[in-house]
Amino acid sequence: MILNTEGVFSGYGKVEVVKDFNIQINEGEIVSIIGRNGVGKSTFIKTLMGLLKTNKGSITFKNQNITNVKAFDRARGGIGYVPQGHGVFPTLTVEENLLMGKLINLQKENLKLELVYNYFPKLKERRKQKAGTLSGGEQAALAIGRALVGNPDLLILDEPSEGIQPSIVNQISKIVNQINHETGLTVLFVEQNMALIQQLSQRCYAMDKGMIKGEINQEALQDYDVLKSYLTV
Amino acid sequence: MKKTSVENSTNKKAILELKGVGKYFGGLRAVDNINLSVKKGDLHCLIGPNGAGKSTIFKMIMGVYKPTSGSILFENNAITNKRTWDRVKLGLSIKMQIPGVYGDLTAYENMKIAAQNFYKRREMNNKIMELFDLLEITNLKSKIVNNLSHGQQQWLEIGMALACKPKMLLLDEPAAGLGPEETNYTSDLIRKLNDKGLTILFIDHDMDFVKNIAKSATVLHLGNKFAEGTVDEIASNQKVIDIYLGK
Amino acid sequence: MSLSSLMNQFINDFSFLILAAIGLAVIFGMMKIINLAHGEFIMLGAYITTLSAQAGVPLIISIVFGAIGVGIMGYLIDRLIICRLYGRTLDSVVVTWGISMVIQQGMLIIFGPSLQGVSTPLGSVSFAGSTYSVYRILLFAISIGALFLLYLIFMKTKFGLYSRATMQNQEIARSMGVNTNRIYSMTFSIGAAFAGLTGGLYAPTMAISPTFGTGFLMQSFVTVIVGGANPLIGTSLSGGVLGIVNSILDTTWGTFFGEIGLLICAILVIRLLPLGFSGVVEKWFVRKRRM
Amino acid sequence: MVQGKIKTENIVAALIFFFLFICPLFIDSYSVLNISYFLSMAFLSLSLTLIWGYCGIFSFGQAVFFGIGGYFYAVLTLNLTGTSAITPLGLLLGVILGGLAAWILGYFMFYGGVNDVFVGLITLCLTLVLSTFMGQTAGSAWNIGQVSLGGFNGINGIPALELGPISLSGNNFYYFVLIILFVIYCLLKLFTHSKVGAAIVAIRENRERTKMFGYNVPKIQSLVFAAGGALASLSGILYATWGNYITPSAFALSSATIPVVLVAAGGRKNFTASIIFTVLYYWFAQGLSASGSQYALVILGLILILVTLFVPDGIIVFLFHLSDRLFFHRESKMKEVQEEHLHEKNIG
Amino acid sequence: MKLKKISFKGVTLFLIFTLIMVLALSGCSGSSQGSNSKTIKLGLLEDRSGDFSLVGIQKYHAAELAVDQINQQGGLLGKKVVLDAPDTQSNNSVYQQMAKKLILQDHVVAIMGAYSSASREAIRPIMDQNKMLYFYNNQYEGGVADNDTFLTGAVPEQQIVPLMKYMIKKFGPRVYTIAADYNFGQISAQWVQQSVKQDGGKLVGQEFIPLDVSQFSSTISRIKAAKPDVLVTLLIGQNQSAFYEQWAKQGDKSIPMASSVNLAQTYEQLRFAPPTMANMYVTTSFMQELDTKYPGAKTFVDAFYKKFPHDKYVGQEAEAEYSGIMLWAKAVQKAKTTDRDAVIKALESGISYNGPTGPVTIDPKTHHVIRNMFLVNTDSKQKIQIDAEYKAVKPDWLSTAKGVDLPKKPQSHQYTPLGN
Repeated sequence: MILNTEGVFSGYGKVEVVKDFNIQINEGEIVSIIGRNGVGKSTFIKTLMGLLKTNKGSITFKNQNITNVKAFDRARGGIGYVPQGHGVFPTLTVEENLLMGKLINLQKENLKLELVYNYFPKLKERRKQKAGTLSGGEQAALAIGRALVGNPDLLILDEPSEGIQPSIVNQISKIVNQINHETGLTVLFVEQNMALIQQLSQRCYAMDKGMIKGEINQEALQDYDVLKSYLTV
Repeated sequence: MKKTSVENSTNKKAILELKGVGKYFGGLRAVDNINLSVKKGDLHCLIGPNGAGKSTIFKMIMGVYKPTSGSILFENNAITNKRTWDRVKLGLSIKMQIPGVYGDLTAYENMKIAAQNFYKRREMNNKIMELFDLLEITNLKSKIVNNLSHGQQQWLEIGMALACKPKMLLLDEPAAGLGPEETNYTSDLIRKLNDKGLTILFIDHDMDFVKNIAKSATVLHLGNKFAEGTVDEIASNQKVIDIYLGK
Repeated sequence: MSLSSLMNQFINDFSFLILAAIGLAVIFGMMKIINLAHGEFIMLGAYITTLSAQAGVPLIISIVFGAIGVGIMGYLIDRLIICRLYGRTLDSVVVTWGISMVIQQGMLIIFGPSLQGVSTPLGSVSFAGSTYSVYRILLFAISIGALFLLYLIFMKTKFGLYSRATMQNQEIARSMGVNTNRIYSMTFSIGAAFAGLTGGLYAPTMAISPTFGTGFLMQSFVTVIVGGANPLIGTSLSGGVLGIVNSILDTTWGTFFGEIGLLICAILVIRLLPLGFSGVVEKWFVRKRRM
Repeated sequence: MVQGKIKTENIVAALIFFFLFICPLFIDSYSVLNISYFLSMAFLSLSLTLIWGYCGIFSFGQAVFFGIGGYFYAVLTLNLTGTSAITPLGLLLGVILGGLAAWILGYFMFYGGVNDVFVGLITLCLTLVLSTFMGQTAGSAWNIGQVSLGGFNGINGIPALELGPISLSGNNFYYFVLIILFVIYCLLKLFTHSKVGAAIVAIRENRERTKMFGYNVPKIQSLVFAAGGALASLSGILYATWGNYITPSAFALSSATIPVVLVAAGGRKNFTASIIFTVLYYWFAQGLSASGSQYALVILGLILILVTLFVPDGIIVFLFHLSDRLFFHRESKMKEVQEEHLHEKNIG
Repeated sequence: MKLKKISFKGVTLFLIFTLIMVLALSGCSGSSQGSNSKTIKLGLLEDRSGDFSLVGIQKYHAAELAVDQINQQGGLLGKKVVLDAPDTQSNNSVYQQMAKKLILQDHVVAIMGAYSSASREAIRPIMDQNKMLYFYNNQYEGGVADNDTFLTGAVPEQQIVPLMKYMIKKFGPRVYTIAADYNFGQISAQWVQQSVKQDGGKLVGQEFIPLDVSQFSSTISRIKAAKPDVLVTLLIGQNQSAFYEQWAKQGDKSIPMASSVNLAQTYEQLRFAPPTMANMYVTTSFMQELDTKYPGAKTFVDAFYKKFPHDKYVGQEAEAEYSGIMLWAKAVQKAKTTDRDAVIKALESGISYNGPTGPVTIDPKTHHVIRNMFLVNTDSKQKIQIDAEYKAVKPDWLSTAKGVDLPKKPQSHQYTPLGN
């Protein structure tokens, strides 16, 4: 098991958004957390990354309790993160954005710049360009590339499909799948885009009102209606 | 652009019209040449995936952003160059996506801020109480807003928008982050308001919620108008389902 | 007025504006902290330089000492005080005001109201009918060099990359493994070191006293305001433009108009281009690339 | 609004005003004079509390209006000495002029979309422009009527206020200032509960949203800024009549910063707190200065640093909340705010 | 947990507050008793912090020395003299507050002090209102005629007039003036203008510089273009001191500089490395370098450094402060009381005392002092040379040109050469 959360509570100020969250992810898995807008998916991801304080419960990553570890040390410990809305640094160039991923996973040999350029040739073409001038799809690719550069043990994606065209969503899901196959990278992503959920996840947690409502396996995932019931109440 | 049945089926006057409206942020094309017309008494919905440009359109209607191109008409008057507060005084009112309530004040004080511009002192209190009753949140009136739940804040903000004597109400994701019961309550509320004759334009991307209440809808995708029609037409449009679910 | 005297005045004004502003610009631009103790940092640089020069250290090394010393002190001040104020721009005004009071009066208590100065090195050269002080020309060169150093630090080093990323979005930078608090401390320290450098450079040219820094304050703030958030583009552009405005007004109508001209310039720029020169340049840059 | 509920504040305010009204009975004439000086400066803090604390406009320029008031009063009354009733008229016109100047500046800024820290920067520059300009008016070219502006030496011998036959000096001046302060304090308290009062709090909390409730935000901001200018101008006039003197140092960077520091350290959203802290500060600073201790400025600086670090909402406001909690068992909002601060710090 | 936090904060606050109270109370109570039967309280307002502390601390120390010496010789009228000396922090508003405090609360018998003209003008009306005897012991731009005020520093007719006469005669008629753009600079420049006219010279340029300007290239080229024989510098403060270094490098060092404030007041010859201040001519009533030639000066300087071994200079204003206090003490002894009217009467009797550089005598008509003046210059190593000595120079411009006679015609006004 690479990631384990036990009874995690968190939120903003007094408002508790995530309640009693338990998930387990094994090495090499691609797991998704699905749910409508505002159910607390991103809050949970931010808690995982250490950007929000865990009010209660514990988070274990690679058999180490990281509940009180600071965000930057979690990244250095091997978590690659693709924030919601991609979160590229707009006035940094594409290459500089990619270099930002260097600190991820300090233990492992890293800086797989060429690898990322292989996956996303567009980024190589535009590597001297400011990231703010890229299209939505290119920004998504850049954000994922940035997390991959550091060779993480766990890749966390927060709504990678947001604001990009279906063709690019497909492309992204292909590439993530490919990396998972080739390197055994563990992936956790939150999403409400059904296509991406179906294409990518091997297993899935459904989330509502800050809590886990159920676990869906790969077969059930292909059932349109089951999925829809979780996404569109 | 496909002619829709809505435009033909009614002969009511348009209350709000967007003509060729576009908005660019630096190089990013958020909204591209949109034409949109909302009729008086309509309950119309803008749907589309995240990043489709819905909120940008709302902000242009309210005058937060100035369109890069095109013009906006409200009751046949061009309002493209009017300041926000003048639009509100003409009868446009909005509930924002992130609740725009004043967290440090009580619910009543929040309502007062909205209402005092439109009602005389004596009427104001009655009106506020009336709105609290309508929203069924009278018991919350002296609570500090930061201590209210997300749903309660959403309803309070709808109440505040209603306190501005609107002819037309814009709602940006009124049901976002609400539980099923709260969502039902919100859809009932919106229908009730529309039945009273208030024109409502709202944003949501929850198809079921939209189907439940809207009479007609416009689908936006990547800043462009993708489809328009009655809700049933939209819901059965395979292309819409595809983009909406990301196929 | 002759072109050569205009040139002479411009060289002085430009270097003075750039050097006065550069440390402040780094701290304001990167951290959004309005450092009212900036003048005192400059003064400390001048003291360290003068004291070590008097102790027999060569002037050029003394100036480096000044920069390093103030840099270290800036780091300590950040760790002790400023780090509790990240994101509280207005509280930082009060606190740095307090810091400036403590430093200024502290120096008066320790070293008394004045210090014997060191002499300005190097002589002068004549060119096109005008005499130029070699040290002043050197200051001009150093001011450009300081901008270049700023460029190297923030554009060519890992630290620079992380700090620019932190400035844009500290949360995401943090989740990329950047210790943002450390970046802030380093940035504050670098800003302070630049202020110390300025103090050291001007120490041989002015009387040394605890109020040494007040003479830089107005010019530094005006330059930063006109320049905008990006310390590199902003400072160099506004140093250039304000230097031209000031030297032209100064040589044609006299020093008073040069002075007032600077301030009027600043007011107009905030009203018309609230993001300063660097804001305009960055926007233009994005647009151009897009096309 | 919420502040109105704080019990300690009201009790303390009542006690303080009561004490101020009776204290000339048992303190010496010098102290009376001195307190009237502190109270004159309190208007400056009130003006900043109004525009910054309540409306969210951060200004470094209150010293500008302070100086405008002082200089206008000086020039007018010195030109027309002997004219009866000129001094109260000068006071009135000076206040109006200060308000007008602020309104023009506000119009220039707020309608142009200048906000937040940029307002602070513009007003800072304006302060510097005026101090540079007034500093060089020593020459005989700079006369207005019979009055020379006097450059750095300023204008001397400014007449004291006269209300008909009563010359306002000593205790008379004290009570005059105190009554105005009391009236304005009450008016401000009422104002914050009024329609516009609610609107300015709304603007402070969320400018964009408030526009969407139909408020002409730049207009309201300009008006509040004008009111702040008028108050600062009043402060300047009272200062000028107190010392019969005004100089360009009224515009200097340090004079511009002091009100900001006082209001921030006392509690910027609270009129009572800013009055109390202003009086305490001046009293304390004067005591240190009189002691001749060379550590005076060091101590003052350290206090400002400590207060800002440990009680970010202002020391007086913090004490109000503390006492509310202790004596009235009232749940304080303060706690949440503080915890959020801690929160932010702990992460990262 | 929450309670703990609060109480910790409470304790911190309590500490801060107690600190404030204790300090403020001790600050106030320490000086709140008036003169009693055993002591005579003398008020002193000098800047011991801020911009003017460079001179303010010298003057404060000179005053302490004077009071010490008076007390060693048995005090005044059998009582000890006590200095009541708040720190005015180079802030005119503090000057006003402290002047009022000294008069109304501490009941001092006389007040000495103030450095800048602005500070003097801030407190002079307060002295007049309260009928307080006031000594302004500082070189200044001249022209103050005030019944309650005695001015023991040098004035333009003692400094600028002989200086310009000397310079024009020695170097030539073309004079260029640069002056700080405020009262002292403006009025002194008027004096230069007038002297140049009287001595048959020609003013080829005059420029006023705002106090925060520190870049002088355009000024220097203007000066060089005008080709003056004499450059008069009336510059003040931190920023303007940068002029000398720029002049030394870019200007024409063969043009002699003349000033009434440099060297003797703010000892640039010691603070600046040579040859920045070389070739400068100054008229002064005192500077510590005079001790090589005048035994009185040596006694004074030695006594000063014995008491304050860490000080760096004893200049013109320190001597003026010392002389002011000595003259007042002598007047008190003569009047046999500290009562204001009697002391003024004694002072107006033309009282005189033997100062460090010779007799210092009150001129009854103008309340200024008659004293010896010295014209000095700096060589290339910034060593001081004494060029000329003027015996008992009278401060008579007010009485001859403006008809001032204070004992007969009481008034309170500052005259300027070109104004009224």
